[in-house]
Amino acid sequence: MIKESFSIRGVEFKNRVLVASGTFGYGDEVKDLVDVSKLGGICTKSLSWKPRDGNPPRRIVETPSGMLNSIGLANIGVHNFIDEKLPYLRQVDTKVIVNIAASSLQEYCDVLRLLEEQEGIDGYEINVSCPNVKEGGLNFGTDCSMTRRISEQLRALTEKPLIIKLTPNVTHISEFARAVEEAGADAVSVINTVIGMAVDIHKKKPKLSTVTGGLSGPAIKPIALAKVYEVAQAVKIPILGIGGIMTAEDAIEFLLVGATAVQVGTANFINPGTGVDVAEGLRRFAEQHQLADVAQLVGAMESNVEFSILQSWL
Amino acid sequence: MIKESFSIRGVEFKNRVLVASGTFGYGDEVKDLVDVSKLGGICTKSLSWKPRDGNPPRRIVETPSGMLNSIGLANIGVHNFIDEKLPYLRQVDTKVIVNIAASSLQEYCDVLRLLEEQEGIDGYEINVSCPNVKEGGLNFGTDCSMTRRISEQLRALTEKPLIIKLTPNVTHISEFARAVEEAGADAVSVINTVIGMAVDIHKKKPKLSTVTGGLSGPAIKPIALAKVYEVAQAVKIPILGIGGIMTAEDAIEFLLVGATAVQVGTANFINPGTGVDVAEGLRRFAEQHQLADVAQLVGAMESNVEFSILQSWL
Amino acid sequence: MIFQRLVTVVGREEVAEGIFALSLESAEVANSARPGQFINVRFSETALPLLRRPFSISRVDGSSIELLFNVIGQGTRLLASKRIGDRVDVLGPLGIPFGHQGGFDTAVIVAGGLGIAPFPFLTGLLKREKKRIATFVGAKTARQLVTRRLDDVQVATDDGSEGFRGTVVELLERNLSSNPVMRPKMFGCGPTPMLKALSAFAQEAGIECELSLEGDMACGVGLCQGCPVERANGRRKYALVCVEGPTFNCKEIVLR
Amino acid sequence: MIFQRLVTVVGREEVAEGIFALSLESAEVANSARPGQFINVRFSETALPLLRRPFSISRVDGSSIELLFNVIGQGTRLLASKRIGDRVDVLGPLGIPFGHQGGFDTAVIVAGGLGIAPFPFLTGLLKREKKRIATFVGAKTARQLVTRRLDDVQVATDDGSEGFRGTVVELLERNLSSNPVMRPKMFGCGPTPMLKALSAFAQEAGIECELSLEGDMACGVGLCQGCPVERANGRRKYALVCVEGPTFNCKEIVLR
Ligand SMILES: Cc1cc2nc3c(=O)[nH]c(=O)nc-3n(C[C@H](O)[C@H](O)[C@H](O)COP(=O)(O)OP(=O)(O)OC[C@H]3O[C@@H](n4cnc5c(N)ncnc54)[C@H](O)[C@@H]3O)c2cc1C
Ligand SMILES: Cc1cc2nc3c(=O)[nH]c(=O)nc-3n(C[C@H](O)[C@H](O)[C@H](O)COP(=O)(O)OP(=O)(O)OC[C@H]3O[C@@H](n4cnc5c(N)ncnc54)[C@H](O)[C@@H]3O)c2cc1C
Ligand SMILES: Cc1cc2nc3c(=O)[nH]c(=O)nc-3n(C[C@H](O)[C@H](O)[C@H](O)COP(=O)(O)O)c2cc1C
Ligand SMILES: Cc1cc2nc3c(=O)[nH]c(=O)nc-3n(C[C@H](O)[C@H](O)[C@H](O)COP(=O)(O)O)c2cc1C
Ligand code: FES
Ligand code: FES
Repeated sequence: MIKESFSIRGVEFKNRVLVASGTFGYGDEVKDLVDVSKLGGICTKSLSWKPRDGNPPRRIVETPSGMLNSIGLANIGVHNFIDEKLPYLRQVDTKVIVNIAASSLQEYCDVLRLLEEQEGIDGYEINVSCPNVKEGGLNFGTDCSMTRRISEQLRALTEKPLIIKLTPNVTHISEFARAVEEAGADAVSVINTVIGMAVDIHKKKPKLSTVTGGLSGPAIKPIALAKVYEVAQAVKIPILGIGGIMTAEDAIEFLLVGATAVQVGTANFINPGTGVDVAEGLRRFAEQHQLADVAQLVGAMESNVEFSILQSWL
Repeated sequence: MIKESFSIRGVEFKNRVLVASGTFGYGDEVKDLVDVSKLGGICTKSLSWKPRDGNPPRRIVETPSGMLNSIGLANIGVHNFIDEKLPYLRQVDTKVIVNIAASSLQEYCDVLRLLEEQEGIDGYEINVSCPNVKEGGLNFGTDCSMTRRISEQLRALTEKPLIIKLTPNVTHISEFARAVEEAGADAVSVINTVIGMAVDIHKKKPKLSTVTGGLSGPAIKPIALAKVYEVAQAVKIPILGIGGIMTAEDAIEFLLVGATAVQVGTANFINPGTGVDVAEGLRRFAEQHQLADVAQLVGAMESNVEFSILQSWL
Repeated sequence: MIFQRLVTVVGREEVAEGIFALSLESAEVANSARPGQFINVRFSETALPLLRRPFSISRVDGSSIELLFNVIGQGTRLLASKRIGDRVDVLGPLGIPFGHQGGFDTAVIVAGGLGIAPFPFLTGLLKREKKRIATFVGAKTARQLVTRRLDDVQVATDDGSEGFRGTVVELLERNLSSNPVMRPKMFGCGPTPMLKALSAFAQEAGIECELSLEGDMACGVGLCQGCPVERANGRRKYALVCVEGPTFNCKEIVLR
Repeated sequence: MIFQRLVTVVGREEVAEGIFALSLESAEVANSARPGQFINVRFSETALPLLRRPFSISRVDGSSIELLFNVIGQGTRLLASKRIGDRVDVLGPLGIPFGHQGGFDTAVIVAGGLGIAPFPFLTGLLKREKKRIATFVGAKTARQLVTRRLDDVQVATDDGSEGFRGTVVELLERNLSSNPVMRPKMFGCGPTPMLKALSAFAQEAGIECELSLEGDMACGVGLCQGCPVERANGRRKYALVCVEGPTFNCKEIVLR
């Protein structure tokens, strides 16, 4: 028997493959198609205090080996989530990580406090790629001290696993990871989407209603791997690797550079069962390589190169 | 007759399509295949004071719709360039922009000073994605004040067009563009490659000898467009848009978001004549849309969205 | 029940300039499909194109379903290159079917361009239910006109190369004003400007009207929130085309 | 002269398990090609695969050239799916050919796996120049063994399923020690470990030896600096395989 599970703050995930926030709804949309009990966990769509309509169309653009989205965090709000979705999620046989988004520090705290009163939530993932309304819409996630404060305040409110989801759109993501670790977070998710855009040359307009959006999918896998590698050199807390994972081989790349587990995002839109397939593929790879524990892959990449070479002489 | 040309600091480029540094050698490698006189200009491979061997193999990895490179700025050095390559470049009927890379402020200045004594150079493009040896290899291009200093000092040394090539691997590229503009540079090139990596899961090693490398090609086009757009909101100096351009349609996207001209990079490896084809395609598009001047496309994207939405609610 | 299956191409025909009919063998999808539903198709194992592409189920024939599509971009170009025996990955049937039952005697079908796609399937069902049918089809030009497997068709082309010269909604208005029909219900599918015109006409004339929308989709199953259409009223601003549509009562939505 | 041409596939054959021979019609490339040179091929109009893939010119037959390749990844899988009449975009001929003239009587050809690719072309030329030829071919197993259009072949397989059980260089050493040849020159192509062994043997035995290298390339024409191989001496540390190779005197380079 190969050990596939891992734990964050005492919560045991049955395997190292979760589905990423915003790419698997609230877990009930595809229950006919996917046996979610074969997933390590589900990260819900980001939830805010009030329901959010999201951005006007067009919200989705395909790009070479990737896609741009500008959903605008359309979500049903935490109250509807508790009433309509949590009862289903309570009875699924996988871990449920509720992802939280907000436009103020207060809102992050309010949402988490309300969720703390509920049964059936295994942990929180905090989406900091959100506009800080008080600061004129500046993104929380690109401000290291704000990211630290969010982590500290939420840490004080919960004993459950607290995972901070980092944005790649910063110069040194490792600084953010370190701040979050110092603030007491249990893990980091790396990465959220990369800022990008596309233009309709005939209409002379941006393709997305909001001009720019978030790039995801295989196109960003090399970027995500480099960010996970950078973070892995900087912190000791577990890393959930995310970005362009379509296959078990992709997931193994993330484990090798230092991710404890992975999340599958965009691939769910193509095949909602990707997460299950990746978990299965990971197990088979471990089997073939006679590993007792998938953990043996984590950080197992050999490299005798100084980290300082990272950004040099491109 | 459609006007295709544009000028930077009085130097007139015959059209808006150049070939990007490091993707067209020193201009003489493919003279049998490409009529370089149909290009707006050639940016040479980055030159340093001494020849550089570059990084050990493996230097190239293909990724989904992109490629990673870790050339390590292999180049023949500025002296050999002057002796062996400049005589050829002097007689080509297109503008020659010499790209400079260095590992100290002093080296940038030395290289440029030596080039100033030569005939046949139309301008300089400064690659700041280089490790600052004095600062333990920290990248010049991710340090805004260093980028400003390089620009200021080189500005003082030349009356020729001075173009600073920005790296996308920073939180706010517009800050760098503003600094460069204030320092007196004539234009910015946006973008250099995006940091990325790939792992060989069988050997459990990075595919590139230097672990990470630079991602280029169609995969990064959405990122490059967003960076050019961000810079275009921040500065008045011309922008040379770069990143994943394969076709005239791609180039038009860059012009619409605010690039004055474009550079074709990775596409040259697939078809060395891409730049010529793109220039031709631009002319045809202008013809079909009855534009008197290709300039009418520059910044012509309509958008009634606040820039502040850029990084929000991904 | 939604199926995800690797299915075989069993028929392929170029029915008009750049317009193809493709038959796919899948008893499961064929048996559970209803007119107005769609499938989301993947036809490359690589990341290009990355996402599935949605297509209406144009017809069910025994255990196979037929798609009708035109070549627009890289995805449909690849789909058009499929040969009999090739396999594609199908997710479906998806979405809410047309409401084909209840209080109407005459179905007035209005299609623009490839908007005809869902109607052969609907026509078959309506005939079995003994409804009267009047069909109006618009196209840019005669060469791109497809009317196969539709009933009682009147045609409009932009260039007048066949039938009425003008838009299909103009043709419809003229016809209905000169030949009013008994207890009509309209079913529309086509480009957004056409659907807007049809919706305005239907609401003015007080005729019930269902529209089938096409828009950008990523998942097709409600996972991505990528396919909003503005709702005319209610608490929520948007509905999702993939799970709350693609068919909507024209009064429920606002087209822009 | 380097040509960039859209050429037609005029022949295709699976010559061993997963190994294909593909003939491409191009009089220009065929006429100017020399043994040891390669072409850089693009076979998709999309960005997948993005880069060209290099292949040795395995043979010239009138106005066509033949490639011999095995399916490794997405690029070669796509190439293997090409049919007669399909077109691919070819850049070539590229690189420095084998030095086939001068001071040797017997050409000793040593190939591992698909390293045989350049040798049918070389063999043809050597025969015309009346050189003697001895060929040693190694493969993992008999099923992956290709010896077509080679002369006087001796075989080694890793699993002993045909010929000598062991590596091709071991086979070569045994043979040359028992049957020394007159004024030999060796020509090697294959995986790096084999080339290393061959180079060591050649230098020890004092036999002249040219190697043809395979490595990752982007452009194939000297634009990208992506294909370095370490030089044994001289001021510069690396040579570029695409323009200074792919053939090298084994003493000039260091394999790792
Ligand atoms: C529910 C539903 C049912 C559909 N049924 C059919 C059908 O039965 N037959 C059919 O031919 N098509 C149908 N479509 C549209 C079809 O999905 C698109 O034509 C297809 O996705 C184009 O893919 P592509 O890769 O060829 O083009 P892409 O490369 O994705 O796009 C090429 C260009 O066309 C634009 N474009 C893409 N899709 C559309 C669109 N729907 N309308 C306008 N412009 C667009 C893109 O923005 C881009 O500029 C349906 C769409 C939906 C949502
Ligand atoms: C000058 C030259 C001549 C060549 N001639 C031939 C030839 O005649 N016949 C032939 O079959 N091949 C030849 N090759 C090798 C051929 O180019 C590769 O097999 C091909 O590029 C693989 O492409 P792919 O897309 O199928 O694999 P990819 O998807 O690019 O690669 C699949 C996996 O194989 C690895 N890989 C890729 N190329 C090689 C390689 N060369 N060696 C070891 N691992 C590799 C990759 O790292 C990756 O892990 C030649 C190479 C060079 C440089
Ligand atoms: C359509 C879409 C919606 C997303 N919504 C959210 C979200 O609500 N909250 C969040 O933290 N991340 C969100 N993400 C980011 C993903 O969870 C993931 O970090 C990113 O897409 C990169 O992974 P991928 O390449 O596997 O998709 C979304 C991504 C996509 C494509
Ligand atoms: C192999 C390779 C080598 C490069 N070398 C240089 C260089 O020497 N100096 C430089 O400023 N940029 C260099 N670049 C960056 C390109 O000029 C360009 O900015 C980048 O590749 C993005 O454009 P693209 O996607 O069109 O390739 C190099 C890029 C590649 C792919
Ligand atoms: S297409 Fe994904 S929610 Fe509708
Ligand atoms: S492959 Fe580009 S320089 Fe050799």
